[in-house]
Amino acid sequence: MTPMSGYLLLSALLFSIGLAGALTRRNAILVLIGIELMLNAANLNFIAFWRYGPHPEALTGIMFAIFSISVAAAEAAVGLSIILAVYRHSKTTDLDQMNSMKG
Amino acid sequence: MTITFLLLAATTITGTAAAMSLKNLVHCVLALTLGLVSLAALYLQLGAQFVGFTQILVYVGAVAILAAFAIMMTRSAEPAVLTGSSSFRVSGALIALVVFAVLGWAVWSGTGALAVLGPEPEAPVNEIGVALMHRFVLPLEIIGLLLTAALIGAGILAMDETRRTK
Amino acid sequence: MLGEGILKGLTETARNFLGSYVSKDRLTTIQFPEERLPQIEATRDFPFLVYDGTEWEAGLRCVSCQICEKECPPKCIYIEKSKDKKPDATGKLQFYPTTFNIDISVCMSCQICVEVCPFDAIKMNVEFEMSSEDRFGGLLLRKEQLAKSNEYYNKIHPTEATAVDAALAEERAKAEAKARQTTEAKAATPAPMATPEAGETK
Amino acid sequence: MSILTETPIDLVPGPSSDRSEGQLLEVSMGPQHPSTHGVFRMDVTLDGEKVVKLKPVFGYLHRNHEKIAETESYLGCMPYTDRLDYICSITNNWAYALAVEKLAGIQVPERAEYLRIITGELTRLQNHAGLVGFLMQDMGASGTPLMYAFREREKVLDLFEALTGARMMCNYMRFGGCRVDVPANWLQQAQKVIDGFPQFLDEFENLLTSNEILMARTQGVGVVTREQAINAGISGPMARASGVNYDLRKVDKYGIYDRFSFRVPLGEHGDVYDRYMLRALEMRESIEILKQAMRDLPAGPIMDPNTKIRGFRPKAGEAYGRIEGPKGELGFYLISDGTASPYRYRVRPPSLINLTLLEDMCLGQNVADIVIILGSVDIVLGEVDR
Amino acid sequence: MNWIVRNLWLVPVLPLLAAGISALAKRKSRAMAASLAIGSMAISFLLSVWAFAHVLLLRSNGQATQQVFNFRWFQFGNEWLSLGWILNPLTAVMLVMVTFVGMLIFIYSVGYMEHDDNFTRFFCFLALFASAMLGVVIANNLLLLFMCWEIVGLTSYLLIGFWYEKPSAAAASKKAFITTRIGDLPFFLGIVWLYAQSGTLLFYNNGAGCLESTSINHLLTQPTPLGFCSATGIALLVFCGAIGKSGQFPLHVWLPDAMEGPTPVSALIHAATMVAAGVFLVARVYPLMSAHSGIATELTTSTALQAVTWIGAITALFGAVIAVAQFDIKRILAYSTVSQLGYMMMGLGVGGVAVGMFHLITHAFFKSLLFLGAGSVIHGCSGEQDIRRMGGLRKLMPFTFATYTVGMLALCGFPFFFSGFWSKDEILHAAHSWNISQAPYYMGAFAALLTAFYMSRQMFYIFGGKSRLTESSEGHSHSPVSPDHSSHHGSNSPHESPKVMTVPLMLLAPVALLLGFFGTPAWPWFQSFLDATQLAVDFGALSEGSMLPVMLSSSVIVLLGLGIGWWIYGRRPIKSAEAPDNLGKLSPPLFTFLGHAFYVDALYGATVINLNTQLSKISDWLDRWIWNGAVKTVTNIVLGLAHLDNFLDTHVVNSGFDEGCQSVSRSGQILSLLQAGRIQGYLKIVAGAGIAFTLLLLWKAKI
Amino acid sequence: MPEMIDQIFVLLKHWLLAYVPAALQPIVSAVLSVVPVLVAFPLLFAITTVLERKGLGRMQNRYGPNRVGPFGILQPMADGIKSLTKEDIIPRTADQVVHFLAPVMLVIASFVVYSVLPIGKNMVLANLNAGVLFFFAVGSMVELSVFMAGWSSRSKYSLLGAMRAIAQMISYEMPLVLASVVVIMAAGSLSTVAIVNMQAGYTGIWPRWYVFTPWGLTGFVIFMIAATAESNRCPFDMPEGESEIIAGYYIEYSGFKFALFFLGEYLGMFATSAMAITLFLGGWAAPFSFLTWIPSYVWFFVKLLIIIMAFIWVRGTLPRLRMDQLMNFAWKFMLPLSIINIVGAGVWHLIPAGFTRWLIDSLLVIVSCVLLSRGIRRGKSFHVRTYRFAS
Repeated sequence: MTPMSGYLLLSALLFSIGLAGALTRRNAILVLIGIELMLNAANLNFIAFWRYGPHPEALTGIMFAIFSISVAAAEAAVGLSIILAVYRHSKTTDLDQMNSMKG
Repeated sequence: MTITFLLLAATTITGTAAAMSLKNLVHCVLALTLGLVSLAALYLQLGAQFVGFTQILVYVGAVAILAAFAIMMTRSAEPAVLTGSSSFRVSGALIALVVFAVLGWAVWSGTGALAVLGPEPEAPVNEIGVALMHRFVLPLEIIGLLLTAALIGAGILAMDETRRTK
Repeated sequence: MLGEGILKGLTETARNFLGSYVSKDRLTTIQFPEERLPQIEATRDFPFLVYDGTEWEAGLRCVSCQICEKECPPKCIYIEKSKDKKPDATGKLQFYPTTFNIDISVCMSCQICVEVCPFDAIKMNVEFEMSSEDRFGGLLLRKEQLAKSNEYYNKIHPTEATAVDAALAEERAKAEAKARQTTEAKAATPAPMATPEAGETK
Repeated sequence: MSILTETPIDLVPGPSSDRSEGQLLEVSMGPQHPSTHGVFRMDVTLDGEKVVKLKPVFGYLHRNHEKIAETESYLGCMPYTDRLDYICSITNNWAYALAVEKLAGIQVPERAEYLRIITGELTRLQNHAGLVGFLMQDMGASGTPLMYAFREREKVLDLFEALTGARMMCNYMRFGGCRVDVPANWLQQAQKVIDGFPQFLDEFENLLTSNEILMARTQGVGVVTREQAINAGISGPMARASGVNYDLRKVDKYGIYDRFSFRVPLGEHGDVYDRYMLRALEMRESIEILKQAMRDLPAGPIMDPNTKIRGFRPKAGEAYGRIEGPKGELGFYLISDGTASPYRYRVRPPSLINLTLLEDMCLGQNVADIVIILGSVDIVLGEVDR
Repeated sequence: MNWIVRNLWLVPVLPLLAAGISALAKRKSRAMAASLAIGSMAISFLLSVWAFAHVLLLRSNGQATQQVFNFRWFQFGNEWLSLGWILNPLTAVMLVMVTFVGMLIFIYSVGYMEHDDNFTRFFCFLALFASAMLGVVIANNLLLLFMCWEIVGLTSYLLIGFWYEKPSAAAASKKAFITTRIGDLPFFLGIVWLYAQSGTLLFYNNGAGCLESTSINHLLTQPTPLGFCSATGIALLVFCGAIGKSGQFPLHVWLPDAMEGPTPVSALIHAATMVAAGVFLVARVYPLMSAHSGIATELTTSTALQAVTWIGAITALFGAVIAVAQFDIKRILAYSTVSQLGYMMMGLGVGGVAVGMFHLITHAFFKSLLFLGAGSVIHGCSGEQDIRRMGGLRKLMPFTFATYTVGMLALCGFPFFFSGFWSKDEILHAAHSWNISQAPYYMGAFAALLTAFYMSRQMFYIFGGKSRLTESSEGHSHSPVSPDHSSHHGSNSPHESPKVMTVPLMLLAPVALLLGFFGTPAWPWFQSFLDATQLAVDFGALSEGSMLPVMLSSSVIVLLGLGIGWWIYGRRPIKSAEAPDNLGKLSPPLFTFLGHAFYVDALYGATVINLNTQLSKISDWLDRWIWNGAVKTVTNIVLGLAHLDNFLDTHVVNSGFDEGCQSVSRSGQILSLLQAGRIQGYLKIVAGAGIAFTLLLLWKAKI
Repeated sequence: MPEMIDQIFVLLKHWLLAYVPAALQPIVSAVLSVVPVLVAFPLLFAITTVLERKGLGRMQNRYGPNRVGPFGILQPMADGIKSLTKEDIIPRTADQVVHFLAPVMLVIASFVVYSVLPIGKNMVLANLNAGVLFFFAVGSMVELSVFMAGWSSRSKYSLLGAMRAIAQMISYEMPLVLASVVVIMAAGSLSTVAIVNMQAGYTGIWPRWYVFTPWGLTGFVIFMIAATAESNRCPFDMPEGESEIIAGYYIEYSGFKFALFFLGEYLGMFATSAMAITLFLGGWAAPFSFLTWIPSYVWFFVKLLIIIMAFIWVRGTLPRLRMDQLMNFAWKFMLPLSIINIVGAGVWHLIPAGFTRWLIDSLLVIVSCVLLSRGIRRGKSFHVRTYRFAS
């Protein structure tokens, strides 16, 4: 049986990948995707802790994951529309060029 | 470590790593989908059927498509705009590495207590529903509010500006 | 109520669906190689040359006057007039076409050649299964392919052919009578070449 | 950019324009496209799915028709007119014959006039039926209305074949009359077809006219206002759909149209639905005309005996003959210098002139609307390009 | 439990639905909005009548007349927040009153607002208001009550500022909103305190509610640092809310200004229902208000009730005095309302729930009658509101005159036949026999005199004499937007209002006339109904104790007031609009002083607002001179040091440190990258912080 | 005996499994379950293509295919051979890998969906706890493959088609899911098997299917309309709208990949129809109690074929909507109606059985239907016009 540390390590790796992507990519969409990945890593943790925790019947981990997924969906929707709005203004999705607050 | 877990972990990591490193944005989104689907499979393996399916529904059905749409609409996938990494390439990767090292160390040194796997827990859908309607009704309503706000906000943001000002 | 028109349309298609099994009037398809439409007499597609008698080469009514060649709008007829004269079906000496080609890949079946022919020598065929693998030669009809007997003409366009035959016979009779007259009158002048105009024979 | 549009959209994305040029998509519809009704191309600039610019490109089917005519005899031009609007060859013949008759001052016998009207109105029937079928096909109706239309059109074409020998390239009219008289039984057959047609129209309208999807798709789409229609010289059902009361059968009363009682339906909105409905209504009126013509058909010759087939040389002069074709005003302008060929030969093709408003109709509409707008104009590329 | 008890929520929810639907409706759908609002109110009215009948039935069966329905709303922590509604005589009476008056006013509004562009919006607000008010009435939970209370405040704000394009209306709405909020803040504190003390906000919950004896007793034993028990403290805080909403003395200033709203609004909100909400609130929490500290006997009055009484008495007198010197028809009524609300409060304080509520109910009817009459007058006079420019309307508007007279006599408390007499007399009687002080009685009596006087003054101004409208139409310029104005009528001459406006008047008039007989001392049905005591017809009660003297004296007072009014205003017709007021001639300064409402607004302007301004100025001054000066001083010192440093740098250690400086500036540049305006840079910092945090946690865990 | 025939496939499987060593049994069992599905539905696809062409032909007064085999029933085979042997053209600028993966993924996703559909009594591949959710989750993968196809072809038409398809699928997924919520409410389970079992049983001879309730009927109609849009069938076939954007997202596909798309489309249509049957039409249950002797799987396929016929019928009749109208219809009619329907279902469960709840529920649905249909008409106000004639 897989020990919990396996899931946690996977989650840590996922988190780091997401972080690396969010830090290194220039495209705003990809940064957003990186953040989504980090959220997913957290979700994996929730599920793993729920499964391995002492009270799986309480469903708290699952609930947390469900809420987190909904928040992620909302975040993606708003984030992507912001990117679209910014793109309409500055004609770029490149974060390196998106450094002005002016329209 | 079961083989299934290893396989799924491998696809997850491959998919997400590819999503974060490929040049073509559409490929990134497709790789991301792969990673997220295998993550959903991991949830299934952990006995969280509902979450797994929700993961697929939300991430593949909505987030990935949305991202693809955004890519299309911002023309980020055209060869001329294919973007590489930002100027933070090295430092970012380094920081991520350090984060992983620290987290890994933390995991490695601190999960002895919970390493025992209990019996397969029951998480039937109705119980999730019941819990949502009773214990978690306040968060549920807040999430509902948040989603509504996000929906409206996204709509307004994405609306054509000329139309918005009219 | 929304959807009323759609329901009406659905009924209509259902009626046609069932009707196609019942009514011959609805299901008009002809399954071609097995079934064929009855021949319509007026049908035309490409020209052919009429000959009288059995010998196609000898019986060709065409005298190589080249009117059709000139009048053909897309210029798909090519005629080489003979240097000599040969007797036609009636035995009169006539020029004849040494070459008579119709490029039916150019021909547009307008039947103007038929209309302008003073000799009823060129008529419209009904043959339409003419597919050929030879892109150029296969659609260039030569004299021997074009020549069809008067019986064939009678078969495909009976009404028209009867009228033409009658007109020709009358004309011939008139010509013979005239010839007889001339011989009787012993004017001893050779018969003039041109026969009277026979354009609008109908 | 069309001249007739009053407020042109700024298409050149300059610094002043806040329009994001990145969003515009240029799509070439045609020449190989299932619903351009032939080889026709539209360079469409889209904002999302909205048309911001449309440039019609034609000429793919140009055959030098007018130039060739200058080397042909007058009779030799006749089969070429068949190929202008190959759906309705008989009316093309008629217009050309009318022009030559005017040029040469030829009288047409009564029976021939009746035959011309019978065949001409039959042509109108099959043209309109086919057009509506095609329009529905453009709207994505899986071919059902088209098949019904073709079923009926087939009956008319059978009549044409029995009369003229060809289904589409009839080459039927001659200067001073018609080429052949009706064969035996033809009139009875024609009566049967004409009597059966209203039933088909009822079915057709049952299927289509009140269909919500059709109404939603066509009403308010591709509007041509009355002024636009007049200014652009639009004619035929399209002009009448915009409310222009202009029907040459009433205006010119060419042939013997003044002997028949029929009505001219007029639209109000000038949109695609009006154009569709106008055709449906005109078919019913045509049936009325046909019934009267069949009833009154006199006996007599079908050709002016004085007209020569060969060596036809009208005296020098010029003439313009026009008829109300199914698509609109079809006119032929001829200048004769006394030789056997026309000196100048010019066609006024309704398809081309009705097409001039295409961009004005399409601007601001959807991609899907372009197709039905084009379909509702009723063009035949053979006539547009000549 | 009966169906009506379980489904009492329908009463407020129906108007709410109507409001919601008409909020979504288009501006054009006037008929729909009006019919929705009126229809919902009609259904609510029927339901209310049903509820009333149900209570009556229970009473006749001798069962407990108080029924509550509670349910759990949601959970936070281990606590459940429960909501609920209550049906008792108080609720039933209020429901019937609110829905009936509300419905009539809705109908009236159809005529009154006929030409307004925002008709739909108006009905949406009205329905929302009615819904909230009914919510206040049925609430069995202080929090629910408070929520509805706030919606009531909001709709009041919206409706006062309905003609928001008029600056005065906008200002009035803001004023109303802010003033009532001042009262609501202590109210809310009281709620919080109550919840902290008793752990529930349900009024009645089978013995566990906060108004039931266990809770009250608990509250009484909780001392506060200030000496009184927490029950008193809470009661006073809650009363603050009532002060704000009911326009009691210090916070009454908004109510006259609120007359900027459309007249139906004034009638509905600022006469009949909303302002009564404060009174109702006090009645609702009466157990809390009247809670005695420990050993006190039944007869002693609690501190809270004393406060209520005094405030009420002061307000009653105060409002009446001001009303004497007003010229705006609606302002007179507004100050009269203030005064009558004071009466009600006083009644509550001295006599208990039934006394105050009886006056509330009667007042609701005759005051809405008066307001609607006033609206009709204004409508008839094409928007004119100044009574000096009216006159002679008796002939021109007979229906309005008749009904207005009924309302006026009811308000004055004309003896025996008008409802106001009985209800006011009740209060005066209770005040007379109050055991703390006789002062409220005398204040009340004097206020009654003034009431009769100013009402007769108003009557003579409006209906007596000849019309003075036309002469003023040129000389006097109105506000440009002409709110209550129906310019469509073309002619400027006064005229009777349409049926849709007069019919409600005619419906209200008999009620205003007859309602008093439900609560005469001889047959105190109303009182017994509210107090759940046995009812007996006892004409002897009329002559009992001080009853008869009080009654007679108040009758005399009323007649005296009317007489004075006639003497001053009715004897000779008022000649012209510009002529000085007859009373004003006696003592112009005093009259002006009264005309400006004791300059309370100016006082507030001079004190609270001025204080605020001054404080801001002081803060500004402090900011500008002290802190900034200090900063500047430090800056200057630093600058001086920098100059010194610069000098040392350039001249003393010239080239030696150049290299060092450059490296410092380079590192500064690198540091500035932290603020490069790039998300990823910040993300990096977050990640670094995350690393540090995790490490810290791990390190802690290790130790 | 009917029992035996009904369960014959199940028994057969168990009988076969008995001959397999225990260690291999799970795998063999899976194979034995999956293979019939993999065979049956492509076979149904073949039948449907010929059925559709013949049906359409008859509606249009034609014969339809009748040359290959008797009555043309071998036509699909000929089509298959043709598409297999045709040249597989990949545009030069296309993204080769994605271009290849798109149809494959479409077909795989379409097949995976069948694992939760009960084909007969005891005949379901996986009785998942959250089966309906699984269905919709996997169904959403289709959108991704459509996007892949449209994007990788690098053609403007295919991109337009893909955008249309995705927008349409996302919009119609909501009414689709919301329409099935009423059933989930009634059955109290997300498991397809449980839902079918809830509908088993008869009142008299009449079945207790959900479609025979006002909310069930509304839900069924909404579900079917949304399913039509989901599977890009006429009149919602904008994504492939051949007269406008030629063939939409698969314009650049040819040969076998095109056939795969075709297969995927049809499999998706079967799957949604089968889901409609499961949710509303009692799954494999017989329509009358006296017909239960006919095996369950037969009933399932009969119902499926009937629904397919309806699809064909609609396709033969209606023209296509426009994109904005389609979206309007989804957001302004279908979505509110399905939400109202959920409310209606809730009301239904609150009111005790009887005539009242029928009345209330039907009224709710009808009134909202009428109001909403007025709503989508408003502003446009299209109607049949009358025309004047020139004097």
